[in-house]
Amino acid sequence: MTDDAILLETRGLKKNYGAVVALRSGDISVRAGEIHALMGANGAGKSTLVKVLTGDVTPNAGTIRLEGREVRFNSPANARKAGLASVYQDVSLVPLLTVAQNLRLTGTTMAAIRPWLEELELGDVDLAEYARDLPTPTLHLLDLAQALASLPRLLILDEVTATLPADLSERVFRVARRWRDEGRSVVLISHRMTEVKALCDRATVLRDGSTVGVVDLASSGQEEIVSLMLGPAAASVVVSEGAVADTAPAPKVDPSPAVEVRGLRSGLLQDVSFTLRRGEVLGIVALEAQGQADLFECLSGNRRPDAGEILVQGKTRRFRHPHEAIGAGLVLVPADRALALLRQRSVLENIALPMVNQLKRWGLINTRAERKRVKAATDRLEIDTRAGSRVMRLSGGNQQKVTIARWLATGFVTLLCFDPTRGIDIRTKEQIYRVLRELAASGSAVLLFTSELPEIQLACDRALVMFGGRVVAELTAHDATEAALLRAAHGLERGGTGPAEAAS
Amino acid sequence: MSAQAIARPRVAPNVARLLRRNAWTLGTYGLFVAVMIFTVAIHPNYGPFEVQSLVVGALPLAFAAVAEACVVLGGGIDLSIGAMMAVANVVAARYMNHHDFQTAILVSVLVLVGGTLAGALNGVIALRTRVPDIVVTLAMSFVWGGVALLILPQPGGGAPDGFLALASGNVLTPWIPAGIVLLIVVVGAIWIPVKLSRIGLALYAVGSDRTAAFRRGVRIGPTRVFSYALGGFFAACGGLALLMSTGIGSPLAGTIYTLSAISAIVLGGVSLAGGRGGVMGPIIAALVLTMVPADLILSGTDPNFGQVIQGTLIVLVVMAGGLAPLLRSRRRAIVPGASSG
Amino acid sequence: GGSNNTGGGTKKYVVGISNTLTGNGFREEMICSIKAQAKASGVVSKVIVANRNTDPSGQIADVRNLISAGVNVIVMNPSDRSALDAVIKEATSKGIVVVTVDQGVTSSDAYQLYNNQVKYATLGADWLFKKLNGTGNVIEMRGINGVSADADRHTGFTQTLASYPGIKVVKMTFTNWSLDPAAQQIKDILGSGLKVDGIWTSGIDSTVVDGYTTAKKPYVPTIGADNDAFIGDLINLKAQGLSGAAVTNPPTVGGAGLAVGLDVLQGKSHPHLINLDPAIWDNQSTSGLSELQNHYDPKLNAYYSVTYQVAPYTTYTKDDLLKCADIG
Amino acid sequence: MSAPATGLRQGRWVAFQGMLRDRPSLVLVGVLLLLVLAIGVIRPGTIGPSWVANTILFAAPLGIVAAGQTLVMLTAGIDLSVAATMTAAAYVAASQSYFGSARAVLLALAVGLVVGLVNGLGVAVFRVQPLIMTLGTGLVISGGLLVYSLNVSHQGPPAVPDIVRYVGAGKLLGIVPVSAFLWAAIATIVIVGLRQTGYGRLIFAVGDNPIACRLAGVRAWLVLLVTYVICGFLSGVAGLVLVGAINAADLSLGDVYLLPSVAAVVIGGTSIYGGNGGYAGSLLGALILTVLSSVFTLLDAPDPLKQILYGAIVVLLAALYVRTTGDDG
Ligand SMILES: Nc1ncnc2c1ncn2[C@@H]1O[C@H](COP(=O)(O)OP(=O)(O)OP(=O)(O)O)[C@@H](O)[C@H]1O
Ligand SMILES: Nc1ncnc2c1ncn2[C@@H]1O[C@H](COP(=O)(O)OP(=O)(O)OP(=O)(O)O)[C@@H](O)[C@H]1O
Ligand SMILES: [Mg+2]
Ligand SMILES: [Mg+2]
Repeated sequence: MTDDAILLETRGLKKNYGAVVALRSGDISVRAGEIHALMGANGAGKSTLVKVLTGDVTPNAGTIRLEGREVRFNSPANARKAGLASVYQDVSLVPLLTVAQNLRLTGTTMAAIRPWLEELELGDVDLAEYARDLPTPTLHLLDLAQALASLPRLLILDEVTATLPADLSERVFRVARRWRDEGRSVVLISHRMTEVKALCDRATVLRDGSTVGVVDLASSGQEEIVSLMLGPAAASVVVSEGAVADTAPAPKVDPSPAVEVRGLRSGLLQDVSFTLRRGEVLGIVALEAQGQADLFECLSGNRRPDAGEILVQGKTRRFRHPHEAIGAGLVLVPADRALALLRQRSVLENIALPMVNQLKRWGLINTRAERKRVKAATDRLEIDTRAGSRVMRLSGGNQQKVTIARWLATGFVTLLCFDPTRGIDIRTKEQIYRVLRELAASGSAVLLFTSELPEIQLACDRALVMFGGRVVAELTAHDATEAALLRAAHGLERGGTGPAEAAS
Repeated sequence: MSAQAIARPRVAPNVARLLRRNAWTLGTYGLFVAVMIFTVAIHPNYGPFEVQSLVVGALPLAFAAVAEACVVLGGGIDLSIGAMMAVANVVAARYMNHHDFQTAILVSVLVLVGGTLAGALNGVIALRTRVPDIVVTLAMSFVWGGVALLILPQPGGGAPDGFLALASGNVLTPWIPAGIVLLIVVVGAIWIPVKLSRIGLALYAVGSDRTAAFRRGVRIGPTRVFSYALGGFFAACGGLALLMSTGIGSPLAGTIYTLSAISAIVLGGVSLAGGRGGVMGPIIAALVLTMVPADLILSGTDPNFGQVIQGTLIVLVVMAGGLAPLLRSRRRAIVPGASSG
Repeated sequence: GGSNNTGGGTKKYVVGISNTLTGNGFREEMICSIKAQAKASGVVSKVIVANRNTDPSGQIADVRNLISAGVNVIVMNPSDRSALDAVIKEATSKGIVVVTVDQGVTSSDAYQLYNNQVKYATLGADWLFKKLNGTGNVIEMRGINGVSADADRHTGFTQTLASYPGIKVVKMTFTNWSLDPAAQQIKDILGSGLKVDGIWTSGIDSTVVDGYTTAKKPYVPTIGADNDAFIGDLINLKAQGLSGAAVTNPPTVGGAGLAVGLDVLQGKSHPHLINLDPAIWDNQSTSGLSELQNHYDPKLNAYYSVTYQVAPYTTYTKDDLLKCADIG
Repeated sequence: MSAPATGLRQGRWVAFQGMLRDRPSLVLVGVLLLLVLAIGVIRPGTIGPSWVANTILFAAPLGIVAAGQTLVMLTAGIDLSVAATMTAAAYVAASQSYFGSARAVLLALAVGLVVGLVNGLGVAVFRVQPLIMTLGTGLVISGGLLVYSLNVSHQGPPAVPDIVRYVGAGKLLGIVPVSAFLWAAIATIVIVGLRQTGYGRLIFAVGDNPIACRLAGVRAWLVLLVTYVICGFLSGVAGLVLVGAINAADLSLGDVYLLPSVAAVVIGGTSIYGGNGGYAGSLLGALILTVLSSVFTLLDAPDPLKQILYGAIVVLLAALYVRTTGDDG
């Protein structure tokens, strides 16, 4: 296949923002009719490369050749005209316009996009809704459908699947394969090794803004890629998947319940009861919109439940404001970093935000102590703070890490994680699993909702499966195989362990 | 099935959503009706004469508000609207003086073109220098103010009666002041096509989220300049309206309208952050803002408390309008997918 | 129009006032004098005041609303010379008596009590230039650029200047008739070492004097308006070498205006144009000094104009003027 | 906006720029010196210790009110009632002096606090748009002040209390303005407070992303309330300093400070959309505006041209600021 026609080829693409070098020398060469993976740790420069390719930002140096002809796009629109369409990592629909209007902006006709909406099962999305009012996954899919409608020769997907539940990711992959079969090309960015290996032909690996190699995925093993991504030294640290749970230090320092939920009702939440003990990581598994989000809303104190009660260390609590939940030791890491971050402020201020409040410090802040705690947290998660003066300049993954680091620095009793590893590179994921285990070991309790089923066995002691707003199954980490979880999640496990048992 | 789930369960049928989205604007209409009823109540023989007074008084502010709305919707803000009105006003007054109707129309066409260019200039400067819009337009307000004084050092000039009648006359029946017709025709003729065309969409997009708009294929620069140009055009209309109501040109005319225009658009449901609102709300708000002091006169309230009452009214109104979102925003979900509302 | 008799008895007239500049002592005092005169006249049942910061177009609307409110007489400080002619005609055609005060209008339908602003300037300037024996550097501190009152005063000033070739205007500033700009300007000028022999102000006077006091600079001959603090300065700082003169610009012209308006309603006749020439009180001549002393009242606000009455029109008591009392 | 990027730049320039981006106030200082130089050129011999003293003395009220305005604008708000509050505080102080300085000053400050509290409640609790809320209170204050002036004045000779006079216009050793110390104190508290106190951090946070604040357990309404109260209080202080400097109060004394209070802040690099900026900039902004007006007093040119030039210069300076700091607004 080496003599396939080269569709796109770049040489020494460079982009720096002030002092920060986002992309040092991005070289990528995509053949016609292949799915090409773009891999690299958080902050490696993948998204920057995509932005440069599609004219979203202009490079400081380097050349782009499309079918041999040198091209330079001054806007994503022009790139689209030339056959390069991208779905960016951060949603790029105009929030205050309806979906239909967003489509009109790009000159996408209904006729052109209909089939793709069907294909992606967006058939019944209300196109008259404001983009702002739709959930991120939907927006990403709409973005994709719109990109497809322009029938690009090269389709670029920047961590689209990160926000998608498994079954929808599958749709995306199907489209990608179809694209390849039609002789078009796809560039896919994802931190999920499994999907990359399953889907892609070749991978270009970036490290610190430079292309460090191109691998043939069929013939090369995961270790090779990881060591390319992280550099040989770091790679050795990463243990092979599945090991964490076993290697973790024995938990259950103090098996007393941290949080008890009794007959909770709110939104899609029908009637949920369970107990979260100190020293354990409790996984929550569910398809989209089975009430898990509402559960976290209530636990984090952002909403008062319609019925039922929440007991924190034995005492019934009715939270009127997240402030009170945090006071009671319950802290939330949301999936959507946009909601959690102060875009214009520094990494330090973002991480220190809750401390400021928690410590009720209206006097002078002890900046040395603060810096120490923040540094400890950023180091523990290895956050790339080169552009740390403004969080919005961090890479997507690093931003995500900041939302977790915040609570590591502040401290808590119960950590509520709602899909915390979205868009986080393989190495950091391992670290996060590790951190969760260590937290549990040190007596904290962790409630972890994840859309990546393997994470359950990697990080959790038990898992609760929710369906239709109820807990329909409880499994130990050992039995929580993907298959088992999926069956339960689709509500197939009738008469399985009901709420009552789950709670015990 | 999870697709259904992702396409967030529909909260309300479209009618309800329409109401929800335009709640504020509708509120403004309601307020207008309420104030109108009150006015008629305290002044039973409310007639054509009073309607005319209302329109004459509101016309310049209405145009100013529309002008400001165009800029703010595009994500900018223009503190030089009033000063541009003054320039338009003095230019028109100076060159229409002692001329016939045709000349007056010609002059006003030129003035409108000039105003459009002036607005565009504001936009271009903001764009090229990358200085925050508020600073640029604040500075430009001095520039335009100076220009007005250069053209007409003190109040003077004039316009043919036929031209003045465009605002002060009436159409068909004395109940329909020419001014309101003029307002509706001009704003309608310009705004509706814009709103329907792609450029209008682009304007809202840029006001809402520049990065996203850029990725959707909107050309940010031209669009921003366009919104300022539009503002300039309506500011010029305001200047002409001033001439129509007063019959003279004054270098200081209009200066008081910048701030009231901004409060009018906020009352009229335009978000100062850009991208949300329209021009109808601001126009209605302008009418309301004109009726309040009028009612104070008609009801013969103790003048000393006039400002106090006016200020309190404004605040109370917005407070009432703010209560609904207050209740909603409490339920703002922070976990995506959580059913909110 | 038409008079309503809600007041009953002899109190049968409703008075409307239109003013377009708030937070301005001159204007507030003007309104008070109208109220006081209404009370004193005993024939007024109600005073309706349209008082807000606005422009001619806004004032037109206000006057129309006063017409709607059914007033019998309108006293207004016109915000423009010709812009209000139409609405004035509107009012008079409805049988309402319209009196413009302080500034003039081109309309022939209104009765006008006109503070002759040209004369205001010439009187002061002439005194100043004479005091300087026709030679020296003077500063002209004007009001608001683009306002006709200011333009008229400038005209008067330049007219006088023409006949004093030896006088040089080394600086012209616009105080906008507010204190802070004036204070800063005088600070800057004194700091710049500019040689100044005399100052003509359009009314922000004591602030300028104060600038000299704080800068510990020897006073120069200064012209101001009949503002209380300035009058006080002329009297009290004479010993320290302050020479100067106050030119009257009575805000009480408002009260006079109402008096005229009521007379007309009651069938007495008045000329349509009543030109109130200002007087000048200097602190050098004994006559001027005594005038100053007669009018000075240490209890008043710095910029309260001390021309309490406009003879022969106003009949209220000084106390009513100060209290700004409504007809009770 | 991050959409179109800026193109090629040489390394050294980038480094220099990086330095300036971290200390944007350096640029403002440069601008300030530029203007002072201009005065030196227009009228040689003007610049001297006493000139500096006087400039600071007249910049102080603006600087102090700009401090409050900065805090409010950092929370993505704006306070249009500051000018009216200054006037009210000044007028109350002058008219109450007859009953003793202490009472006069306390009442004046109380005015500021009350206004701030009302604004705060409106914005923080009832969620009224700051612009409208403060516009309304502004009207209420001026109206109320008029009523007050008619009823309370003439009780005794109006005079600026000596202490106020001393703070506003007094000079230590005949040269160092007393108000400079007050201003310096306030500046220090505000600058350090913004950087080093939890409350300061929260001001930025609330201005940047209220939802994130809620998520982090911050009660945004409390922060807003406090901020508007502080702004009202500082306006009151500014009013006192002003009336001290002018030595007379009228019903419109502070009005001229409305636009400058906002201008100083935005020129100082604080975003009107909140979350980004600081007081150091506003402080320099206040000085720049004051010196600029001096320049135009001393400059001999027709007033219209002066106005045009004024606008042009402001744009140019701001553009220079943006270029050098490379900070796109
Ligand atoms: N606007 C910006 N200003 C400054 N630095 C930036 C900006 N955008 C990106 N960077 C920096 O460039 C580097 C690469 O960012 P990029 O988003 O390309 O990483 P990425 O490979 O996409 O990471 P992730 O997998 O987390 O999305 C990061 O260190 C980031 O901090
Ligand atoms: N509209 C006007 N027409 C004529 N003269 C005016 C006008 N406005 C102000 N003046 C003159 O300016 C002088 C001072 O200016 P200003 O308008 O501030 O009056 P004031 O008495 O100082 O009021 P305040 O107490 O608010 O300062 C007044 O004494 C008056 O002579
Ligand atoms: Mg990325
Ligand atoms: Mg004054």
